[in-house]
Amino acid sequence: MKKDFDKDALSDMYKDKFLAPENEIRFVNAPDGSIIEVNPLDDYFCQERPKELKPRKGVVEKFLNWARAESLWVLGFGTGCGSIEIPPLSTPRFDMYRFGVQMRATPRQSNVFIISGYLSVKTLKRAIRSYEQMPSPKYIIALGSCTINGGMYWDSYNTINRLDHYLPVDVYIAGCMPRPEALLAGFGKLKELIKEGKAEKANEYIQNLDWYKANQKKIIKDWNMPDYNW
Amino acid sequence: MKQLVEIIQNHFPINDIDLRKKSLAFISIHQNQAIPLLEWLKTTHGYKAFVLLTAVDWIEENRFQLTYLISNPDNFTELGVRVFIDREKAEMVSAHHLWKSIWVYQRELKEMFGINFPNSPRVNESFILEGWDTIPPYRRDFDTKQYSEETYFPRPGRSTNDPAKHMKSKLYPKD
Amino acid sequence: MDYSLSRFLYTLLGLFIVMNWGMLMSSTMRRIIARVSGRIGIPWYQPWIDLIKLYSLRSQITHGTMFYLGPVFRLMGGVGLFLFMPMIYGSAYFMNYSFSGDLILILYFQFFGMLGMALGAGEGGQPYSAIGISRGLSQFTTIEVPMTLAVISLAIQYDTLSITEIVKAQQGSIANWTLFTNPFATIAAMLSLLGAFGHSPFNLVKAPNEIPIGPPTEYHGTFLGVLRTNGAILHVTEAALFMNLFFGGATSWLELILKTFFIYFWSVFVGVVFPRFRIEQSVRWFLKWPTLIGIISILIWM
Amino acid sequence: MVSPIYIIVIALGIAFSLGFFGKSKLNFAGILVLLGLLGMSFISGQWLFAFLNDTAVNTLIFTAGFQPPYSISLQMGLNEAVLTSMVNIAGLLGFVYLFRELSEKGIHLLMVYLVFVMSMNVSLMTRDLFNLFVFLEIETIALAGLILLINRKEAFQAGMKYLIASGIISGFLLIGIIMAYQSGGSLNIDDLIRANSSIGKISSIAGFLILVAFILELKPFPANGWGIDVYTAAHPGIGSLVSAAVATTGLYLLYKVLPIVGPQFNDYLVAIGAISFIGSNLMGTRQDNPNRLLGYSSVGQVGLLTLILGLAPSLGNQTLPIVFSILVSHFAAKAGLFWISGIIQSNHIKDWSGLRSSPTLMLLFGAFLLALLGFPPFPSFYGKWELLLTMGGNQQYTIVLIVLLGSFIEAIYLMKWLGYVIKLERVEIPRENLTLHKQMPIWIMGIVLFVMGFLMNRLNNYGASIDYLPLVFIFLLFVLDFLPVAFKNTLSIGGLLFYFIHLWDMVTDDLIRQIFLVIFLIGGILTFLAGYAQKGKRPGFYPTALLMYFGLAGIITAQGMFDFFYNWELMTVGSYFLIIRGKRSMPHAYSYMLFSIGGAYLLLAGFALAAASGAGEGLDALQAISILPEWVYGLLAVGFMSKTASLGLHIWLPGAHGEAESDVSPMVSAILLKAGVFGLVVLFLSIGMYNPSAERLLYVLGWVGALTTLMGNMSAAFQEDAKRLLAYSSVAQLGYILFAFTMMTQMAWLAGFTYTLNHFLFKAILFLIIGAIVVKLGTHNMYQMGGMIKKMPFSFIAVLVSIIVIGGIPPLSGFAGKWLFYNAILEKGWYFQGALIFFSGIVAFLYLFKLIYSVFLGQLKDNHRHIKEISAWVLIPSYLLIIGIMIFSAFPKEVLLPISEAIAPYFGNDALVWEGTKAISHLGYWDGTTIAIVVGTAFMLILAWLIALSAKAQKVEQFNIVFAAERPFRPETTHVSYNIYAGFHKAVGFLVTPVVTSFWNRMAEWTLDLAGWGRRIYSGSIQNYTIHVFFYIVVFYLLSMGGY
Amino acid sequence: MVQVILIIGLMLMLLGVYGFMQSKNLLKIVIAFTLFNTGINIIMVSVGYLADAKAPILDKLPDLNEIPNMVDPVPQAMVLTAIVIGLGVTALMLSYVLKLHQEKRSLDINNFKDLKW
Repeated sequence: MKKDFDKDALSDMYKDKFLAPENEIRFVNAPDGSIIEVNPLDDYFCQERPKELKPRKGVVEKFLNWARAESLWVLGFGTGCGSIEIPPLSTPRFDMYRFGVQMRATPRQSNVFIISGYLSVKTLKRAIRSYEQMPSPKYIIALGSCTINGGMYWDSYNTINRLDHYLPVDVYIAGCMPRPEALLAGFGKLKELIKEGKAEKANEYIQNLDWYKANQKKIIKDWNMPDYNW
Repeated sequence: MKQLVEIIQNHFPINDIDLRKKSLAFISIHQNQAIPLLEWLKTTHGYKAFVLLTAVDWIEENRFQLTYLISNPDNFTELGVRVFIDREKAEMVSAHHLWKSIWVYQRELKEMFGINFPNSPRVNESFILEGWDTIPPYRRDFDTKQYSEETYFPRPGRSTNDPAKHMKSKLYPKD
Repeated sequence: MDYSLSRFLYTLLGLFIVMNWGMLMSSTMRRIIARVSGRIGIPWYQPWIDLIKLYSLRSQITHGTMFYLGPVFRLMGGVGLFLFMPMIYGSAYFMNYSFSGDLILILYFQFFGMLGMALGAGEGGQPYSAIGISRGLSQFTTIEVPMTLAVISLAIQYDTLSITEIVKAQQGSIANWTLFTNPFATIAAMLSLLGAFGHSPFNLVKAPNEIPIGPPTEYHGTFLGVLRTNGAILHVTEAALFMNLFFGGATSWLELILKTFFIYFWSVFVGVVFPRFRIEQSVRWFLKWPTLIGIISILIWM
Repeated sequence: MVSPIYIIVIALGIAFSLGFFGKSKLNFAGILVLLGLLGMSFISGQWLFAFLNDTAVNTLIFTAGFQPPYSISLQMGLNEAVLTSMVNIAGLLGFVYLFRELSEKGIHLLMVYLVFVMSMNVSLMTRDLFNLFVFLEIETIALAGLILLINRKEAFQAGMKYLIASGIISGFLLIGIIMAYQSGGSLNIDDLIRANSSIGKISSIAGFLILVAFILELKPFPANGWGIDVYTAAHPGIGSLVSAAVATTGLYLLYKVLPIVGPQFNDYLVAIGAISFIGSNLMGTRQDNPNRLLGYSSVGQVGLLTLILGLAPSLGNQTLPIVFSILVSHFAAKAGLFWISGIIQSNHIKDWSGLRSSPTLMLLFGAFLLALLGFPPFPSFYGKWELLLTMGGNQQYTIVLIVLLGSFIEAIYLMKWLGYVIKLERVEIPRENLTLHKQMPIWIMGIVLFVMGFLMNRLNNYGASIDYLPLVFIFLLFVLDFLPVAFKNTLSIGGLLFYFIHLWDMVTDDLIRQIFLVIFLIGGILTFLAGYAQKGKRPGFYPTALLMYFGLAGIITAQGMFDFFYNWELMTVGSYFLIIRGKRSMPHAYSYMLFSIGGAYLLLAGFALAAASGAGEGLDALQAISILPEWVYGLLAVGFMSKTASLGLHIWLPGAHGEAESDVSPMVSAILLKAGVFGLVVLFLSIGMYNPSAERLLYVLGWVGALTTLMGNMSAAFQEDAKRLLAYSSVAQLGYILFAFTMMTQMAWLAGFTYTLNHFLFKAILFLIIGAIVVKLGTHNMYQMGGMIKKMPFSFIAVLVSIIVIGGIPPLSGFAGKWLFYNAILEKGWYFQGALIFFSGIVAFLYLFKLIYSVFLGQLKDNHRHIKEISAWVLIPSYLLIIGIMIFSAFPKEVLLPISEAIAPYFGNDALVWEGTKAISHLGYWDGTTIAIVVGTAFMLILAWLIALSAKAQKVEQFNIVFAAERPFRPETTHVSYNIYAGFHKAVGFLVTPVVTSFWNRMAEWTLDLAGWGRRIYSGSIQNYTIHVFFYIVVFYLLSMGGY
Repeated sequence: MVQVILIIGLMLMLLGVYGFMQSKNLLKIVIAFTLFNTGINIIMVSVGYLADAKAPILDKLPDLNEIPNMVDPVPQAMVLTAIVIGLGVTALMLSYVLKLHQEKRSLDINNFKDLKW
């Protein structure tokens, strides 16, 4: 399911109008007296393009999907006002641990990213980075109407309207704000999707990486990072 | 408050005196006199605490209004000093030598209104917006709706209602 | 020097039991913690599921060779500790390879895994890893002080450093346990155990929510799976060490399971009650009361 | 045989005939004087030669055809022959040196010069007291004339002071002489002696006055302001004569008249000498004018000689050889130093760094300073050794203390000076002064010094045990210093290898010595291998390094205390020159040298005390100490501990090792420190297992070792400088070793040897590699490094192996040490020390992690992105050492079993029982081989499993880290390394407050303050100085004669 | 008589000592030194002096009996030498004083303390 996108947008991809001084090519004195060139973006970041990682076949994948569904590790990153709905999940009243949902502090160990509410352009950049750092398979739950169509911030100069133009979303939870129960229901839905093998948005993201990147770069003018954050 | 304003009047040419209540008053002063006035208030009348600096875009009058809100912690009074500056040449003297913390406000105003404060620390760095490259968003000639529609892929089919009208039509469909 | 296949297989079996018991124990403990705070908690099989998921992640990154080797060292630390620890007293099958070294070997083999983990995390280049490791090492220096004193006290008491011999001396009746014959050493060691298991108040090393999770911040997927496997083995083995030294050892798997459970429970119990120490606080704490008790335990036997 | 009377004849004849030369023929006059001096030297030399060949006898020459007492008689005996030769040679060389200056001034000064030399000759030879006085006056007047050689107001003032003071002194001498004549009836010294000894006829006041006059002529501290000023202000060429020739003469005169006054003044002479020796050297510590400093040193040396003269009754017929050995060192060294001073022409010792432009002068300068301090192979070494051993044997411990204290104070300023010359920024010396005739006298004096050292060695009974082969080889390398590094390196390795094979035969039946020989020489070869990575010529490196290695080898093969100490000193000198090569090493090398000298003096004191027990001078005599055994053992132990840098004596080590050159650090750390260990081993083996007199000492040393370990490890954990971290680590490891050896059981000694071997292996690796990395990265600070694992994988593996060994993690050999150690501790019952050691063992992990993480892991820095692996020449020795570690780890039995058998005679053989590869102690068991197999297998299995699971992992770069959704911007700010143990420091940092450092700093401050306060007596006023002289006489009189 | 001479010599000597300890003038110090020397010379002469004895001048072979009646010639010879030497020293001192005076135009010894410590 490849998405169409404007090929011309690609030409803008490598423009970085707001290149930070730290990312500019610099010349430093090596200990042996020679002067060496350092290009931070090339030298300090992996510039590899990610590859699509196909699921396994048959019952093995089904079993693994079951395990993945029962072990959802959520990245502790609250992007908007909806993040206030996440902490109650670990209270006795909701107790998400029952469902195999646990919070993790680092994207490297998380599978689920809850985009909790509106995303300003500035936060979107961080969200993209965190998402890309998560190991595949990974899932996004979009919480609240802001992520669907901008919600009450639909005409804001600094808040995105449609999350799915920037990151692939598995489950939307509508409402402003949805209550924790709705979030739990969302997790239930995500589990279903995973078990059915339909939650392959991570691969979709990689298939349409250029489209996503063009969209992302259209609004994130201060890019200052490699195209894909490993 | 009244006495204070009178005293100020004796020393500085102020106008538009607006006494709100016992502990709050607003005065206006010319751009050139503002910083000396603030300094004078700070050193001689105990207005040591800086509360905020904000701006209003009077696009019709083609000017920005800056309001320095300062406070006297000894008698709990606050004084707003208003300054009007030209919109075309939006520039104001920085006051960071009086209050260190004011540089944050000045940086924000620079970003949001494009009002320049020469020599203020880090005034040219981006503050909330990263990589903003059009006119400052708080200027009233910036059309945020249009910008959002052009930029953020509005979802087709979304309809927006004025809450008051919408509720009225729902609750009292007959009217 | 028994290098026979049967010993190897029995050791593998023991390892398998210990690993699974470790997982079950950790989920049980987490359920207990949940009950304390009024929740239901994770299903008892959650650790296995997590493990399967971790091993089945599709994408992985590595920061370099040492990053790769870190978990190997770490697991080797846990497995090695198991290999050199006599698990079931009197059993011909589950003495593992304890004939190749005594208590000192066990004490020093703990560092094997720690060092590997520290190096692996270090190569990740993640600042929080380094902070976590520096905290862990600082704290570990003093955790071991009361433990050492207790071990010395035991060595004086039993005039041996062989764990099997120590267990042997405690057989017969409960009154023969070190717990009763040498209570001060036991107290010192049990206080040291609080630090060794890294539960609150001594969990500044991983300090969840502060420095994301300390040393393994960059670890994920298979690497994290290896680390978790090791955690399961290590917790049981360390508890078994304390069991052997102070609580009469175990003559059957059931006894081992019960005793290790309660030993581990002790650290969880304290952890639920107390908030987290800062690093200098925990260093000072270990050098104060537990050390004093340890010194007393030696003075008694001198 | 030419009669010595012709010395006078030649001198006076030429002096008078000079009057015939006008200004135009000055050069010819000069040559005539030169010929005259040559003739004088020839006459005395000829006598000396005859005496040495036993072809001459003591001859009295009578003048004027009468016998004494009616005429003046000159005596020419061995003493006179030697001394006149010295004086004439000094005069001759001094004239060569001053040829231009003297000639320019005209014939008068030439005359004066001749008369000056002649007067010294006569006063040495004459046996008539009044004649002595006359020629002393002539000498004074001539010297006062020679001071005018330079036209400066200081010189005039100094000359005036000198004239007045010596006028007063000669006044007293005159009264003394006339009184002696009145009571003794003769002016002939022999008659007077006879009169005094037979009937005690010489009135005591006469004797006193004569004695005090001759003492004052020697410029004793503190009544010597006038003398010091002469040294300061006169031309250095004159200064050298005053210091070398006049002092020599004065001493002999004192010796000559001593019998007249009888033996009752000997104790006072000792006291005067001691005050002079210590006081004057103390004043020297604050001095920065080279001439004045040399003046103080001269007074000090003369004080020492006076002291020895006063000790004559107890020294017996050793007196003169001892005096001569020290005197000739002083003579040659001072003359040489003053002449060098004349070339440099500066008022500050910091300006002497220009000497480096002339390697020969530099070598001689170093030799002169070391000769003054009594280092081998110079003559004074033998003198001091003999003196101290005899004194110790006679139980005159105060003398031992005084001599060592004074020598140490002298070392304070002389070594500071040496450091300045070697390291300070070069101040160019006037090229026009570097003429042949200025340098040649210095060379000759240098040769004299070396030759006399050789002769002294051959003349005394130690000669046989000293191996001159290495010194010749070192000299050869010094001559070949212009060659490129690769050649010299190969030559050095060959030399070491040859010497190793050569010495191996000597130690075949002694495993302990074999071990240390391997560490010293094979270790030396390995560290030399790294030398191939060096570029350029490395001037001076190879001779000094070899000096150290040969010294180390000599320590091992030494049989007696003498050759042990001899080689110990050689090693100290060599290592000093090695350490000071580092860029910022000057203060550290200085403190190293002071601690080493202090330690060496303690050893000397220990040996001296050991001599009191009368068990001979072999090293095995230490086993039979009956008098003050605890002191002997304590002094020796502390002396050795100054080399092993135990707590309290460690402050030199971090700087010295940390700032040394990259391949010097492993030499001094992995190898040199073992010298102290070897000393301790020898000492403890002598003490024996059950020695009640050393029990308390060993207990204390055990605690010192344990505390050293803790301190070293803690300090290492808080270091930011990689090499300093390793240096502190060495301190700690040596603490372990000391602790192990003090336990005195077989198990503990096994642990000690294991630690010694391990420390040699891993510290050499670490210092080699870290040193090379430091050079490569251009920084010492670990927080400026990082990420090197990607650039230097081989180095990383080597360092990793080393730190596993240090940490004692199984299965590598470090654990063998730990296991033996704790078994030993538990057996010995030193539980709390053991707990402390265990604690510090874990603290070690802090610095180990910091080292490997900060350097190799973490973030690679901008400027290191193109760094390559370090030189293969560094990696080769490192990997050879790693092979050693691996063999030791896998087959511990093959190493431990022979050692335990070797030490079994001393401690019994019940520590370990071996069952196959399994070692069983009383307490536990350990099977290194099995552990290695088990761990290796399991490790491989796990690795295979992980590789099978995650082979496809994407390799990422250093900034691809989770960073709280942000990204790092600079590697510098992302690399967490600086002060990472801040929390730990907050909790227990008080343990590493530099108490010891501030203690020694305080001591140094106080010493300098004392010197600064004391030297206020030199107010510069003539009157004050005369008052000093009077006061000196009065106090001396009251003390000696007044019955007080 | 001998004692008187001895005492005079001693007095002179002490006077000299006092002189160069007290005086600040270089010339006076030199004079004091000469006094000191003279005193010593007188003492020396007095040592060899015998009352009512002959001068030790031999113009013929001496009668053995006369020898005890002769004044001891040795001290006198010594005094002669000492005087010569003293003269030399004094002369040298004076030349030094001259040099010093040329240098600083002063004879006060407190001006000549350039060398110290």
